[in-house]
Amino acid sequence: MDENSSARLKRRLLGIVHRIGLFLAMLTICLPGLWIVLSSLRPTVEIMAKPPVWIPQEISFDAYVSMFSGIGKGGIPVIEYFRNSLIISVTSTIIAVAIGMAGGYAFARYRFRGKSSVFLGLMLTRTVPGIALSLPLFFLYVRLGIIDTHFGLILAYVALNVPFTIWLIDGFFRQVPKDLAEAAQIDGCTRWQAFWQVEFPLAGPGIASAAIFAFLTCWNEFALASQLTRSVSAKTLPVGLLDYTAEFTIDWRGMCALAVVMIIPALTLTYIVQKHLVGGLTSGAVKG
Amino acid sequence: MKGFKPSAPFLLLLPAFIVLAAVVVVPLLLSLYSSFTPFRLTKPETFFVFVGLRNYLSILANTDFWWAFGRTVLLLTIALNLEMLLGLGLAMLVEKATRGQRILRTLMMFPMMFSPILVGFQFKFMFNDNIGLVNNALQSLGITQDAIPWLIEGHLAFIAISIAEIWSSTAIFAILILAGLLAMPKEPIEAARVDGCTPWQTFRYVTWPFVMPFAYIAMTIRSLDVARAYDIVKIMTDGGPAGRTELLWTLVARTAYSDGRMGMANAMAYFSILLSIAFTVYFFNKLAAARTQIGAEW
Amino acid sequence: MATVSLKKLTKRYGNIGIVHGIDLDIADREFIALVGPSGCGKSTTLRMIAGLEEISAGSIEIGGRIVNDLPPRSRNISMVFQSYALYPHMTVRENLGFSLKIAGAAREEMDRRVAEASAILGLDTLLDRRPSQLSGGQRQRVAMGRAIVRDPDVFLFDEPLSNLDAKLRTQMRTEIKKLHAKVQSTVIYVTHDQVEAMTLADRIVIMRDGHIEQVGTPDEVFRRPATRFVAGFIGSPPMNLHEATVDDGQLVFASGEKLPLPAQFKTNVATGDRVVFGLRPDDIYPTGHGISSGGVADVHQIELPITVTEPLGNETLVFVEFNGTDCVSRMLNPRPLRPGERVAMSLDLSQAHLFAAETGKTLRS
Amino acid sequence: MATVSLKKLTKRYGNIGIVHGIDLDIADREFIALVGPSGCGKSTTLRMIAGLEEISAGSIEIGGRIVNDLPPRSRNISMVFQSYALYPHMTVRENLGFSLKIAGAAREEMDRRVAEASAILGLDTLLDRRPSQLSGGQRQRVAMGRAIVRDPDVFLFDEPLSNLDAKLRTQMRTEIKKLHAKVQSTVIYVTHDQVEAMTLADRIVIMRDGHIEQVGTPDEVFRRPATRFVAGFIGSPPMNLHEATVDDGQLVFASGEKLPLPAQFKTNVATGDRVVFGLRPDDIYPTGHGISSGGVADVHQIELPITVTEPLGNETLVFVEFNGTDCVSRMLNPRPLRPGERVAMSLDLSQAHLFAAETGKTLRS
Amino acid sequence: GDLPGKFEGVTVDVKLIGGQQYEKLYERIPEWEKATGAKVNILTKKNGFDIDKELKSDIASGSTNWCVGWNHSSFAPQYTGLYTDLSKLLPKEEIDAFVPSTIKAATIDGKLEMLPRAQFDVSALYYQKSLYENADNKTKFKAKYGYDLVPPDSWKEVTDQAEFFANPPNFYGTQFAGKEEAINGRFYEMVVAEGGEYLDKDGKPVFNSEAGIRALDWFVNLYKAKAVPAGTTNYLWDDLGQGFASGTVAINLDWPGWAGFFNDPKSSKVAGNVGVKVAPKGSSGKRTGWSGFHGFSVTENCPHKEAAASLVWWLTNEDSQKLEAAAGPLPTRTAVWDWDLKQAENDPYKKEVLSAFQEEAKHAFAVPQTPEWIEISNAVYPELQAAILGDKTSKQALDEAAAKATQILQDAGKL
Ligand SMILES: Nc1ncnc2c1ncn2[C@@H]1O[C@H](COP(=O)(O)OP(=O)(O)OP(=O)(O)O)[C@@H](O)[C@H]1O
Ligand SMILES: Nc1ncnc2c1ncn2[C@@H]1O[C@H](COP(=O)(O)OP(=O)(O)OP(=O)(O)O)[C@@H](O)[C@H]1O
Ligand SMILES: [Mg+2]
Ligand SMILES: [Mg+2]
Repeated sequence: MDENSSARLKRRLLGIVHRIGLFLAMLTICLPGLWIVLSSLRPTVEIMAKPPVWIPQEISFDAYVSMFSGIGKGGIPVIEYFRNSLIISVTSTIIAVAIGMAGGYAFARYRFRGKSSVFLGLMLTRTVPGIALSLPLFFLYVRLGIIDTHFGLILAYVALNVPFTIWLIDGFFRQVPKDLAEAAQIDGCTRWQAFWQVEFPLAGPGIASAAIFAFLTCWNEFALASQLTRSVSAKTLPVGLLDYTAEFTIDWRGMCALAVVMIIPALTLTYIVQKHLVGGLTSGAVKG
Repeated sequence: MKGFKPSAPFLLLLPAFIVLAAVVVVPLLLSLYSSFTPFRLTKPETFFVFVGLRNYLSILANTDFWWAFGRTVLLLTIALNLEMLLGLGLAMLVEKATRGQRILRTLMMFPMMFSPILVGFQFKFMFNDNIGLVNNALQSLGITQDAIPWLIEGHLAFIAISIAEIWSSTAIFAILILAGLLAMPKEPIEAARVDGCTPWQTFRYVTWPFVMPFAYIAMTIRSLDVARAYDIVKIMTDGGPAGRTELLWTLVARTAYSDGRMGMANAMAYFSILLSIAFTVYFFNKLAAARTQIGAEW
Repeated sequence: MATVSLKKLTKRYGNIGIVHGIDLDIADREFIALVGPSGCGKSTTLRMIAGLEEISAGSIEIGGRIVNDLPPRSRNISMVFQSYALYPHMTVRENLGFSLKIAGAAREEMDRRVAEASAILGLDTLLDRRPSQLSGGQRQRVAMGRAIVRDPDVFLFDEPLSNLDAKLRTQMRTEIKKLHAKVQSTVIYVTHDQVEAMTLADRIVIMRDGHIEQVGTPDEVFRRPATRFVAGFIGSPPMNLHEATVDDGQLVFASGEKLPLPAQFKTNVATGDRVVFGLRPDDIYPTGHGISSGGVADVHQIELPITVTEPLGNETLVFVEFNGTDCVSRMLNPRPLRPGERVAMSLDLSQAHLFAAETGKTLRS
Repeated sequence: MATVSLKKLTKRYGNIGIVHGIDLDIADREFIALVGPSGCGKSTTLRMIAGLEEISAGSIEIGGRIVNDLPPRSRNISMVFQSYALYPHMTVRENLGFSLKIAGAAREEMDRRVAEASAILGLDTLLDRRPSQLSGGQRQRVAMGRAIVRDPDVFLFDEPLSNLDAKLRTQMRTEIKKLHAKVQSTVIYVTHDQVEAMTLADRIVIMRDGHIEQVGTPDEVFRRPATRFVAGFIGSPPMNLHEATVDDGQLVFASGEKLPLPAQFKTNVATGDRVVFGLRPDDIYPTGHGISSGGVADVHQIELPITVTEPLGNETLVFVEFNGTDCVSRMLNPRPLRPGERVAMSLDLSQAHLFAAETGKTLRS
Repeated sequence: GDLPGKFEGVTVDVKLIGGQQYEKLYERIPEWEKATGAKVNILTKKNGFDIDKELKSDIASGSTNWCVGWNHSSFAPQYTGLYTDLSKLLPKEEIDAFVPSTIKAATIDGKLEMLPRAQFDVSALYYQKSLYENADNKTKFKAKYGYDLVPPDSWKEVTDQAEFFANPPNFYGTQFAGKEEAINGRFYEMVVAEGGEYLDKDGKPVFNSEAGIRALDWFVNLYKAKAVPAGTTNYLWDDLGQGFASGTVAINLDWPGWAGFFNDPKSSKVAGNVGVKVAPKGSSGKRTGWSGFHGFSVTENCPHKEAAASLVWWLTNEDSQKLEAAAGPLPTRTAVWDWDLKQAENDPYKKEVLSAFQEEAKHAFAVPQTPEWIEISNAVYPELQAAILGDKTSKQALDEAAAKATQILQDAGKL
């Protein structure tokens, strides 16, 4: 019938519009990134050309080669930076998410006095701009002797992310029907077991997104890292990016190459973690 | 303390309290104190000179500061709202996709993986009036023959900064909102469809109320997570030229480290905290309201 | 004009077939009860009609219009979901009024209708609560109310009264009847309550494993079940069913017990046929416990041992041993009966049923 | 040892009282059915016993031990939630086995019990599905299964069979009975199905608005309802209730119609008392439609007009006009009756009830 | 006398500038360790601005007991009291081996706070040669301005030629750094070339003089005439370098570090077409010559000053400077200059570059030695930008800038 075919047509059209929209969105998202990838492979003369050279004439991996080659040959201690970044980001993400889960759970599942003020208060600790924080923190770290250490940065990043993860994870625990934890308790679980066996898996998407968020924040954080680290034993990749800037020059191609090196693991990790972002987890659980 | 049995929520929140106290509260008190001194980085002895409210008073009279303040509010407002809208749209586009969800989601988060520093450089190059990608493209396409001074002209610079900021941070909204979309129950949507809702109405009356809390959480997070914006602006224009894009953060950072006037910078920072607190409390109230609406208790 | 007609309607989830090409024509304003065992595909069928579930094959017509590809909102239906599917973020009032609001109804009209529905459903004092603050039955009533505030072409009810108490359910039944009389809608009503099905429906559709077993008026499905399955499914307590072999005008059971072949089946079976003999609990009673049946009784007397009695207040179930298993008889106010006691029972064979053992089809001509 | 005793058990949400200090002593191994209108506080009571809902006042003892502040897991109960509350991320098998896994049961023990429960519930083919892939009734069965794999001190069932078809429900009823006979648990069973309550329960508790109206055996609550409310609530179709004034050994109804005062109440009322007269549908029948009642009948003949008949398959409801309203009579196989036809009806006044109009309390001594 | 000396068992904590071009030099550190028996512990390696931040934080928190720090002539005056006098730790003849003007610039309040390394920075004029060889250009220019088109020797000529060559948005006459210390430095040298002073001998800001206004007008007029890229006020060094390398700028005053970059076909479109010339004169006849240099300093709180000084010497000695100079940067030791020029004999471009910069080095002058220099820069540059962009007149802008600078100096107790 007419109506049906027009409905079908409309649906197909909407599907196409959706795909086009998606394509355009992804294009805008990815183009600047691809430009960076491309820049890392092209000689500067082509990147900064006027009139512009749209189609790469010459592709080379020089920037990568020299990045990994020895000191003095254009190399920077990527491996060390990479190691630092990975250790710091992963550890602090795990800790921040763990603390976030504990806190988020407390907010989502318990009633206690001053709950909203504490909740708000947590976030207010993050209203302090990094500037007002970084120097006193530096003082403190110098006194404690944890300047330029992994531990120091991990601690700072945990504090940085905890309010966010708590807020986020709280929101997702609230979406898990209370009945399920109750059922688990009836089934003989302690609150802890009920949490791990039932609520945690169901809040998965939220926790995954919080983890991704926390991880990428740490992975890219610059201001504190540049203040609290000084040598290759603790410097992270974003700080390392500035190795490509000298007093008067910046080696844009090298920077892009390092950026690519930075992005690939982040992309991989994100890809792994995002598989927990699934919908409809709680469907079928409760009636009404 | 014998017989003291701490409650479960207290224990659960304890780690958070400890970390925050160590890393945030102590430094915070230090910097609060220093805002009442003429503390200069290169003259440590000034840390112990107490000048009361002098820094604050001089800020009150500093028109540059207030311009920067206003501009910051404007940027936050515009950028946050646009990011939320775009993030929402992006999240919905991705959620609707039937194939390649994983790839799409990962791509969607692509900009989050760019260090803000890099984003700053990237957009600075792109918006370069002479050899920048944007002008090159516009000129190649014959849209304009002028070299548009993106980072110079006040409004354009503001736009350029906003674009960089939005590009780099929309993904955060998208991912948080997407997670919210995934977590919401599907039955009410079906009910709404049967009740005669168009897709738009379904979104407006059912989906949105559910996603709203997540949007507000994302808003709060973003409004506070200014480090990103700072790094970007710092590299793109550093508040210039002629202070046309000066934001609170660039002003404070320059005062603190370049000028080394830490006491003054901290005083400014505390003013900007007021701004952040206002934003946070505002979003918190919105969040609380949205929560009561979906029947979650406080 | 809201006939509903299903043509070879099929639903598969991946490889699992759920609904296997059912055909059903529902007249305008007809009230259809859809019954069947748990998991047989009732909800799935309703959801396909509503447009919530894509159909794998076949077609659906509403009011003569094929709606296969139309979104739910273009089908003008209202539905009570088995899982309620209330809007948790809206108050009861808003839940009830939502569809009207969407349709752009005037404020007063909306208030009037919501008030009407909430009065019928006894929700007046709960209008400002949210679903999370309601009891199970109250939620179900809200779900019901959400459907009945509208005047759709077709009502789809998926077990709308299952969580209500008997009294309220009786009341609601009456209200649904009134509603159906008033609005010109076609109704498809899924229920497990046979009283509901019997009293409300013009026709009953019995489903089983994604197939339709029988469609007929309440009386038809009760008195002339088309298959052994329907016979066993409709009626509570269920019909007594026993396998037997036909042997020269007699039914011979596994236990060796014998019954005369009921007169009405004489011509339809031959010696050696394997059949299933069915008799409703109402048609077995202690001899002398007089029931003056309306029809011509063809009573067979037999003495059987009592195994257990089950008083239900206003009636009693008496279980007797026949063919090695329990056979239930239902009666009002029997005299006290002791287990083990042998009682003379009357079997009204004029009311008996026979089905082919192989196919389960009725042997009635 | 699992007596359950509720002492002045009270629940308030903010200012709203939900359960108003109920007292109830349940013996070990007793099977209690909890019935009452929708929203009266049944689920809340169960949830308080389970430890899921904080109690506002009063106390709960299980097995002689006050459990007010114990967490659910220390109470050794199992519960079927009205909302099912299945674990959506686990398969049916895992759902069923979860409590055993938590208790640290051995693999084989677990498999055995799960297999047992799933066989009883007909879930065998569904063991590897997730709850979201089940029909409503199947979900409910999983919820049921989750409770019965265990051997708790107390079973709490919150409308566990409401979404099952009649046949399955009958079957499940038998299984529950068997289960109760086998495991040594106390059972509290919320249901809206009176057949369930009547057949399963040792005692029935009737709740209303957070109060207990009556506690008694099925027979007691059916035959000797303590209040007008119970009388109207228990029995389906419900008891016919009509207000009347006592006048010199007669009951005078608003319509002017009169009935003799039933003998058993003669001494308990005086002229001028305002009472409510109650008679079950089974105790009104067309004269001659013989029911040989077990008791001594005190039959009053009266001619009344038929308003409507409602055939239910195995029985028929006949509505007659009395005292200006419908009065229902229930009978098996009546002869065809036309609306408007005046029929001689017999009222068995020996089965009649009288309640004080003011308090609703029974006037039986 | 006996450098590098023996410091068995001593550990020297150092803070170095990071960046690949400096790594070559750091490869010499192990040699020093071997020679002296001491250990070098690198605490920090980061870019110059971040080291500056870090040093300030160190001063503020009193954690200054490390030994050797990277330093820069523009930053050095800020670190009052941080660094010790190297002239007391090293033999005089070693110090005399440096170009005297640099040693003078490295001496703050009478203390030699750092030893300059081969990272001497002063700007010379780069230009596209082909533009000046084009006959068409020559005749047209002559017709318009009345003198021959040759690489400019005065800033007035730069203005003429820049306007002449400009063809926005595809081609620009020249460009200048437009923000932060960069523009303030350029302005500063222009004030000097115009015969003015930035700070007078009492340290009072006087750049809002006639000369100052003339200096600023030079920037303003070029901008107005669209002879510079519209975005120039947002440019920093890298933008300038990339701009010139992209071949869209005719004349570019820039640092020696770019010389190789500009002439490398891999990075520059003007490779082979680059001319280098000493910076032009201002109206006073003085050439611009704002200069700076990297160096290494030893802290006052260093526990092993001798060893630290030895390391600093090692990193700036003749061998080290040769090593660095070979890669392009300008040396600060007289002997290395000679060596450098000899090396370049077979490379005409390099020779042209070196002679231009050697000539330029003679006119070089450092920034005013006040700890507030950076802070003043930060206060002044927005005003300069405001004038260039036309928000204010040059006079207004400079008056305000001077007022702010005065305020800063007063606050610091300097006036
Ligand atoms: N959060 C709440 N706030 C206020 N009232 C509530 C809340 N939750 C439940 N109630 C009320 O408490 C009463 C008892 O609820 P409960 O669930 O115990 O009823 P129920 O007897 O189980 O009814 P049903 O048979 O409908 O399930 C209901 O009237 C309900 O509206
Ligand atoms: N996503 C799914 N994948 C596979 N099978 C499914 C899925 N959803 C439902 N089913 C199956 O489809 C069948 C029909 O389900 P439906 O909900 O229509 O049953 P129903 O007749 O409404 O039963 P009930 O009376 O229990 O509600 C059930 O056997 C169920 O297990
Ligand atoms: Mg169903
Ligand atoms: Mg309930």
